[in-house]
Amino acid sequence: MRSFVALAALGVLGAVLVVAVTGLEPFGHYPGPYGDVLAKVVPDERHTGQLVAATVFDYRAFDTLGEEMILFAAVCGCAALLRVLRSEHAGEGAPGRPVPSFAARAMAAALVGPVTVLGVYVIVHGHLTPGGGFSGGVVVAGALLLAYAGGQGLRLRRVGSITLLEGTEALGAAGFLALALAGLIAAGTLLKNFLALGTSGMLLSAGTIPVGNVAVGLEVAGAVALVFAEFLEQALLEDPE
Amino acid sequence: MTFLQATCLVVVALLGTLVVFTRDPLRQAAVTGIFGLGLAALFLAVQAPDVALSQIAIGAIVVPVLVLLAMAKIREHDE
Amino acid sequence: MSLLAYLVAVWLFVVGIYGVVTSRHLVHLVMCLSVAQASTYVLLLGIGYRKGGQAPIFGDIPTSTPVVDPVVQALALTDVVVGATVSALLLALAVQAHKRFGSVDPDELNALRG
Amino acid sequence: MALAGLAVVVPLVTAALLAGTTSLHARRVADVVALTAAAATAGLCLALVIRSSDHAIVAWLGGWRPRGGVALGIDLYAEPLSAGLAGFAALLTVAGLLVAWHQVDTAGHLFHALVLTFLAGMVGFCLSGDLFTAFVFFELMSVSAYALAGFRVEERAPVEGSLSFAVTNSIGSLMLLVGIALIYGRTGALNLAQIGAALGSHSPDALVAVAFALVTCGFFVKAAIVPFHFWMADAYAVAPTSICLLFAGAMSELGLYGVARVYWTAFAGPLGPHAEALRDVLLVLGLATALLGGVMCVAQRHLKRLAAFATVAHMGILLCGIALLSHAALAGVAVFVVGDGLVKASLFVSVGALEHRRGSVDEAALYGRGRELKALGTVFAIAGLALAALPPFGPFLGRAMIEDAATKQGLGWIAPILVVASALVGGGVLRVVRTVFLGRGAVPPRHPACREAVAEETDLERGRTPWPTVVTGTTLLVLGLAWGLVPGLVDAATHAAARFTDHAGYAASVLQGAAASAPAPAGEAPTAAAWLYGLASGVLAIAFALLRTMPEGPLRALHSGRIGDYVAWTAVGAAAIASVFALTLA
Repeated sequence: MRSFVALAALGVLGAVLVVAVTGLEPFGHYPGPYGDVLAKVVPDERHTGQLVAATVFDYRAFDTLGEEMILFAAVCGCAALLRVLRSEHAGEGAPGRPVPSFAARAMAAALVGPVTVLGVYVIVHGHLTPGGGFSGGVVVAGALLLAYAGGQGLRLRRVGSITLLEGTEALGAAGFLALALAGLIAAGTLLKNFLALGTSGMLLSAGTIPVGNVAVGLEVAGAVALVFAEFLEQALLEDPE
Repeated sequence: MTFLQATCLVVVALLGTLVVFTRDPLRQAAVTGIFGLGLAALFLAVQAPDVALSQIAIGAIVVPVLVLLAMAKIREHDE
Repeated sequence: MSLLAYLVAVWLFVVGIYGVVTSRHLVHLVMCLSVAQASTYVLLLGIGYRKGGQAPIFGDIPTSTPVVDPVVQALALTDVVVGATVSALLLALAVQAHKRFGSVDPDELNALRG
Repeated sequence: MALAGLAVVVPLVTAALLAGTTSLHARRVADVVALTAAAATAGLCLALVIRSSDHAIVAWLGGWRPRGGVALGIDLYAEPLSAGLAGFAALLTVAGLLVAWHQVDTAGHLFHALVLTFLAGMVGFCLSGDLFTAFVFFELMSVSAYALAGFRVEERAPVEGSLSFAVTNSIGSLMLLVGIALIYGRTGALNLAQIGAALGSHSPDALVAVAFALVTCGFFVKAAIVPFHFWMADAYAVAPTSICLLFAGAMSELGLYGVARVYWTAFAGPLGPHAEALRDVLLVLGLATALLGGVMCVAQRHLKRLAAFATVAHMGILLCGIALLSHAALAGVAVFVVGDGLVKASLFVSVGALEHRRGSVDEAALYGRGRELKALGTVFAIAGLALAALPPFGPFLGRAMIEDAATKQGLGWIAPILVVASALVGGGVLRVVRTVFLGRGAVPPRHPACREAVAEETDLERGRTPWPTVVTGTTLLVLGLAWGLVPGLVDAATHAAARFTDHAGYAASVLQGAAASAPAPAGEAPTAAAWLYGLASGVLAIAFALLRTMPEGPLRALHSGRIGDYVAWTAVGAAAIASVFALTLA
């Protein structure tokens, strides 16, 4: 019954949407003007050719600020929803779980260095090449988890590692907010660039864009690692029953 | 529209449908990962490398791994 | 052909929601939702595409080259992250739901009837 | 100029600080810091209201002013109505944090951090002058709200309620986003004023009509307009009391604010000539929501669900006010939002206090057990009368302005329907006074959802109500009553609403930086007919409260608690609204 109602409704909705999209310009004919204006002004005004990074971290930086905070709120939410209740503490440490072999742990430890380098590279070149804080942050989170697996095995203890990740995540979120406020203090307008623009194509150029990338990278790395850790902790927790 | 773009679009549509109709969550997690990669390929084909990289990192890795972790908890309960 | 990208977006939207309606497993439901979410990426990037346009990164190409719209890419980037956060939250709720009443069937969650 | 940005950034910085220090477990410090931040946000918004009283404040973030009519960056737009709503949300956040003073489990400082990100989302949404930025902050609000609704994870109902809340509202957000993408595909713009200019006064085609329908549906899910309303009672019945009052007093209203904002800034040009068709569709939805909310409210035994359906009914009344598409009716909506929000928040606080004192929210289990709680019973009774829109309190003034505006447009027949809806809501609350606090009349049957034992929310013994709860609940009620008596309120609201609905003035102030000469029409005090309607709904509410048997029909069976059903209804509603808009507006 329900699936028939839904099928009928979605059929109508889909048909109406199809009629609506026929009103769009045909595929391949972006009408502008927003993107075209940005493509014209960004190289001169921001000394970077990475139009997406300039959009994300400068022209539409407020969206990114909001998005960072969505990530932040979701991590706080996951931590709250998956918090270990007092009645469940018995399972902490999860004895009887297989500890990874020495070889696996050595392998994980050996990978930490290269993966971290890759992640940091992607983050700091975000204003020059595709990538940046979002994808780089996930790579760094992967390195954090590898370090974790290599160092401790899967014996997750709440104190220590999670507090550290919480700190990293909050630092990244606070970093982007601080960048926004620094624009207000140094240049009189929230989120306004206040650093030298440098020479286009150099690592230290494009003003606040790379700084924003680093803050986002920290935030994303902390957030992803923290959410993984919360879920992992739940999986290792023994049931109260 | 290039042939590559059309192929990617059709593949994405098919994979998306497959995700919905794979009812077993564990197998679905794998299909979702492939769907995420298909989307990333499509994004590359429409000249969006930034979105493609994020999609690989988040859509094809983070979300499927979270699903697996959630399933680890849920299945352990069933035993 | 010029509509294919938009039609795929509409299809993903509709089929994803159909999956949510008929889902019998919360984890399955979350992934159906992410399929519907993917429709917005396809729609946005399809709108911003320009035939023969290059990726909007002037590194090795001169700044007079026609490029695709960078704005939709910025929006899609945000969208990807937002979609993932919602998935994570829903998965956390699914884990708790299973812990509290041993079921992940959305149809059995009806303590709140009427 | 920096005020608008700070109103968003201040709660966010505080949230990051609190979350970063959550392992310190300094609960009282977190309480005080969060309260200070929320109060500071309220102060910033109040400053915005005052400074924008002559002409709107447009803050271009990053300093990217529009060039040649193209907005490069994002602007925050503050005028009395938008900043006022943001300030009201901040005020209720202060109230919520006060009520949470004795809440037992806050997961370190995570609760405070989430409340502040929730607030920042609401403020950013109100002030945003950019459609996509509005979406981002709408999502920030939603994501925080999902976590807050399910915060009491040790019980079953909060997890379920939060799940249906999150799934249905995520689908609403998706519809909103598809609508935004379609608009961008047509206009190449995200700034609301620029969209308005690009759409111009061209006759709308299917694309514009469907895009507007999708945006509207996305907002309607949050505002719980029929048939998108199912999730609301489930989510509001399970959230901590401190969060319920924020949900009912501010979050739902923001959904309708979004519709009004987007219509008057972006779509008034193309849709203006079709205003009558649009008005009819919105009126039907509004009246259906008001009546269904009222009937379901009276049918409830679970007190928090009763208060939640009261919210649904009032969202219907508000939508009727917006549907009239006139500044006079919108002024009434603004007055109603504040007056009704304050009284409803007070009602939720009172239900929380009753739950604390008697360990239940089930009317049947509580029958006659409130006889000793005379003060609480008085609060319930006054709140019930005020919600029934009895003159001269806050909710009455707002509803009266809506009714008078409707009569002026030749739609006087909607006033009696609104009277019935208000009376049903008031009747539900007053019946609780009769059964629980007086112990008179028929004993209601038990509600299945109430069988589960309710875990204690506060850390105090049941002997007395925590003092912050008493102070907050009383203050909210007194403010809500006094709101209707504020001198000059009608004029101020009418003036603010006239500016809010000034399509051309908005575009000029954003794109050309012109200090738009604001039209300043005088407001009109409620007519004698409105006073009679107010008295009638008060009397009718008392009559409903005395009824023995309550309707127990197929309507309740529709509210099945199943996510799949709710999403199917959402699809039905979206399909209906989108096709009607495509047929009548294009």
